[in-house]
Amino acid sequence: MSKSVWERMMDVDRRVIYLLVFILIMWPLVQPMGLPVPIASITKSVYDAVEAVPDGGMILFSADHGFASIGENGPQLWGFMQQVFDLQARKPGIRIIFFGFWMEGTLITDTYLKNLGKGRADPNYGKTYANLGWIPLAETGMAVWAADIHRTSAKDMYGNDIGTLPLMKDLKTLKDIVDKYPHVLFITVESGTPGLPEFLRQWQEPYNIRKIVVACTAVSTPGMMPYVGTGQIIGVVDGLSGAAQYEVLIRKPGEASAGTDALSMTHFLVIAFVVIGNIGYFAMKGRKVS
Amino acid sequence: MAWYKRMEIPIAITTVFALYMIFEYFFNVPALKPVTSSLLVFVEIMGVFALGLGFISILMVHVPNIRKKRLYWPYSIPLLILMFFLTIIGLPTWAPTPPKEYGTSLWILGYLHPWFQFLYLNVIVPADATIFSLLAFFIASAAYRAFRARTKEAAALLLAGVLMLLKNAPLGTAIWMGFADIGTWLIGIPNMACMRGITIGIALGTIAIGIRTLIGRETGYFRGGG
Amino acid sequence: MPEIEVIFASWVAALLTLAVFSFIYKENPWFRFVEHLYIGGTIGYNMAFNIDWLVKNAFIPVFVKGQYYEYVLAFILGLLWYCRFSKRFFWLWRFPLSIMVGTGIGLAMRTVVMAQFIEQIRGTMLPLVGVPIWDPKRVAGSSLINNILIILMVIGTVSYFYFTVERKGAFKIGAEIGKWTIMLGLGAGFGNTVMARMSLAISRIGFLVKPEQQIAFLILAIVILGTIGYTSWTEKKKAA
Amino acid sequence: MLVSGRVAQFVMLLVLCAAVVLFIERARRGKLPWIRKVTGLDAIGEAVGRATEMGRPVICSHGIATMRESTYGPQTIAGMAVLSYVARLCAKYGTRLIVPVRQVEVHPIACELVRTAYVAEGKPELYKEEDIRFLSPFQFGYSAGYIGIMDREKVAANIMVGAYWAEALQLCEAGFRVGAIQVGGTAMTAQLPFFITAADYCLIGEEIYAAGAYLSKDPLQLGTVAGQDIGKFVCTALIIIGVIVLLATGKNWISIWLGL
Repeated sequence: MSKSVWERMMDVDRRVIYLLVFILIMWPLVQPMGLPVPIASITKSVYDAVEAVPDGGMILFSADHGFASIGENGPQLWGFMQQVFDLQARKPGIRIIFFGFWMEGTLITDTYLKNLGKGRADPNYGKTYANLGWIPLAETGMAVWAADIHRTSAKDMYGNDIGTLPLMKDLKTLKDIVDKYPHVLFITVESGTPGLPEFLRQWQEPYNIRKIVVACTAVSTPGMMPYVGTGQIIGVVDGLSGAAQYEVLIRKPGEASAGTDALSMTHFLVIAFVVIGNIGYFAMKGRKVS
Repeated sequence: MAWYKRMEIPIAITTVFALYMIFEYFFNVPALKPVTSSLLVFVEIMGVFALGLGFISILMVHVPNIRKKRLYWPYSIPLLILMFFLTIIGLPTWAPTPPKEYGTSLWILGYLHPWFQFLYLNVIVPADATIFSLLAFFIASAAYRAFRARTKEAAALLLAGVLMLLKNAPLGTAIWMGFADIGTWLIGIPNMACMRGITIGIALGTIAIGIRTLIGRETGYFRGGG
Repeated sequence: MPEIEVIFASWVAALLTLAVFSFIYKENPWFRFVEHLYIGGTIGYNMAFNIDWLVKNAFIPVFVKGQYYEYVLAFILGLLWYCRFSKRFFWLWRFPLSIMVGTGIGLAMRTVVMAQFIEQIRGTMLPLVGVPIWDPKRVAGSSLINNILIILMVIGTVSYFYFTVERKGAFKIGAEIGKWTIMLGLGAGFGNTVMARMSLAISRIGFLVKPEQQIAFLILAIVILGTIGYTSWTEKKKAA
Repeated sequence: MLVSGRVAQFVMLLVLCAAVVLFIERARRGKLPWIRKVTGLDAIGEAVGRATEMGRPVICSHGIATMRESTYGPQTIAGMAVLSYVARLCAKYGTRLIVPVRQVEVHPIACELVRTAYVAEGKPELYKEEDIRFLSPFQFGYSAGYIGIMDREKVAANIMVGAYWAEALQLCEAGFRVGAIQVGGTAMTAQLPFFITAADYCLIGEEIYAAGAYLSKDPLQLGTVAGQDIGKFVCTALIIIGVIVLLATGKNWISIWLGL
């Protein structure tokens, strides 16, 4: 006996679903469709906060994520990095310090610096920006680093003595940074622990760093919302869709923008299958009763 | 059985160390601070020593596999080869003149060996990321299968799930901005409250299981089957 | 012309990616191969990394620099694990384990009360006056409706799990609220995770369809699909 | 002396421990509490029974955490308690049991528990150490190995209790594919949505901690479960009093005291 349409709707072979997911991800990546990307206010406030850094301000840039979440965190990091260097080109007094409390995150930062033509070989390295690399020991590391930068990050990412970098020479503690630069913005791109709660405990309260923006994976966003509510952080770039919005804001469409089409398509595919399954289910139920 | 082989001794050790950790946290005894940090490194070192157990266990499964030509035995070969290869070239070795990019440390780290790096970046990382990404397919089929309004409760689950999908898809919020608000509310209120309620229960469960372990009655620890 | 090494690397990575993806069709020799290769690789990787950690953080301080002599005790205790394989000294392996579990249980019991109990309770004692009845600008922010809902939902979820109290009267109402909260909350949690998981696949498939990768992708996809098709065909024939 | 900021925690810990100990004492004197049915735990026996009928193996895992991590370690212990029960059932029925392991230091204890169970059922010859498989220290190496085993061995029951991260859904879907009855339980709140939707039976949060007591029927262990309920009373009462005090005085005194 062959199956009725309703039964088929209720019992779609999972391979069909898998194949459609694969196609709907691949197709927009090859042939972008340019579906609309509405900007959430929470993303816009992050963008505005970065743009608002004045000439002579300081940006602390922490990459706290691993390779596993690079699909989401990678475009976020890339967006921020393009923006801060653009900003520095417009306002030459801005100084940037890169570091990270996850080892893999700092490797990714380094790759992106290279892609931007920055990093070790750049003559400006050490003068207008520095890359301190990985700081171990998670939350303890945050506390120790803030109290004594030159001991915890004795060498930068490239093995230079941190004291030889003109930018870092006089910045011995986080307090020095806060005292020397009136406007300190802290950017963290993160996917877990250690992450924002640790920064709030170790840095925000003791050193009074008020301007914090966060980019995180969609799974961690709900955990960030309370801090936005209390004003402890300015805003959140939420997962891949947040990264895509950010690319629209900085007018540099990239990986995330290409990915959003795929994101929209697959989400609607899942919804479509849920609807199909339920139609089939209710039709069958109606039949059984009659 | 000799007295020193009795199960009570390890259990007593467990209890002593657990009580020490609790005491050290709540009572301000400065002399204990270095002891505790040493103890934590101790535990870390002992954990690392256990690694060889895994290695041996793998050998115990896969060497007989190959020798007795069990089903799927050929697959044990690449496993063993890569395992030995990475372990051996990854061992720290002494380099009199370390390459500059490895920093100035005299110990050139085995895992910075170019072959090791090559295998890590081109075998382990892509395989890891791709196995992780299988979840994209699985989550779609799981949603199709599970989001079905069989009961009122299942309908609530379905509704919340679909509304979240509409919030997260850029196209969803492009259709109606309200989806963003609904999604934010669902995550901010019911999801948070549910997680909080469950977390409170988990705290109580942890204490109960802790006490059972301390008095040596926990089935999951040493007392198995008994 | 890129270096031969780069091309080789990208083919290897593409092969592994496709072989893993082939699992979604069915379990097959390609997946089995990658699974085993990967497991071997991760164990080797882990061994190398941890031995390095041990050398740098324990052996060098003790044997080269002459600090922290107490770690020698940890080395001895660590070696006791291997008594597991001896008939005579079998019982000794329980000592390192009992120290480890003891510290772990202690750590759990001392932190769980604040983080998972008191903080959660404090977060639920929400104000019912001095907040707007409903804040349309911040739908999940503090408002009278939300606060009442949170208080009820948290208490409800907690009471859903009572083990020794029968669900009657107030407990029944509580458990009922709890049930609906759990359903809404977990449904939302499920839906919210879809984006993260899709992003993973987007990044992997994005890797495959990069212009320089497309040839490898097409050729390897044909090879893998071909072999899977062939093996399932022969299996079917055998079965028939 | 007591560290400031930890006084209230300490008092609370003592109160909660006292509640548990009180009920252990009551149980020792023979006053057993009534305990509601936990469907997920009752389903384990059914799942093993079905596997026996079909002549296919059972796979039982205890999560991917070690036993020494503060929040996850206890979940592993809870998973071990379930493993011990499953091992006894499997020994009794002569069903093959496969245990995938991620953490090396947990591997020996898993072996020990399963062996003890087989000995206790009088069938030590059925115990095979190569079925307690250490897979990989990597999360997804473990997961790949696990789903591979399930597919190749055609397991009929998949019992997962412990701390799981992202692999939770992979295991559930792969298990569904081979038609296994699945019981999933975890206290990782982020993974609960997947266990509750994709597994046949789900143990939510604290239910896994009660598993050892529930399955062993040991009165002393059951007493601790009753103690947990006292904690829930305390929590509910504190929330209600806190809200009322806040409403009456405009200041959250209870919260301030709890932070002492």
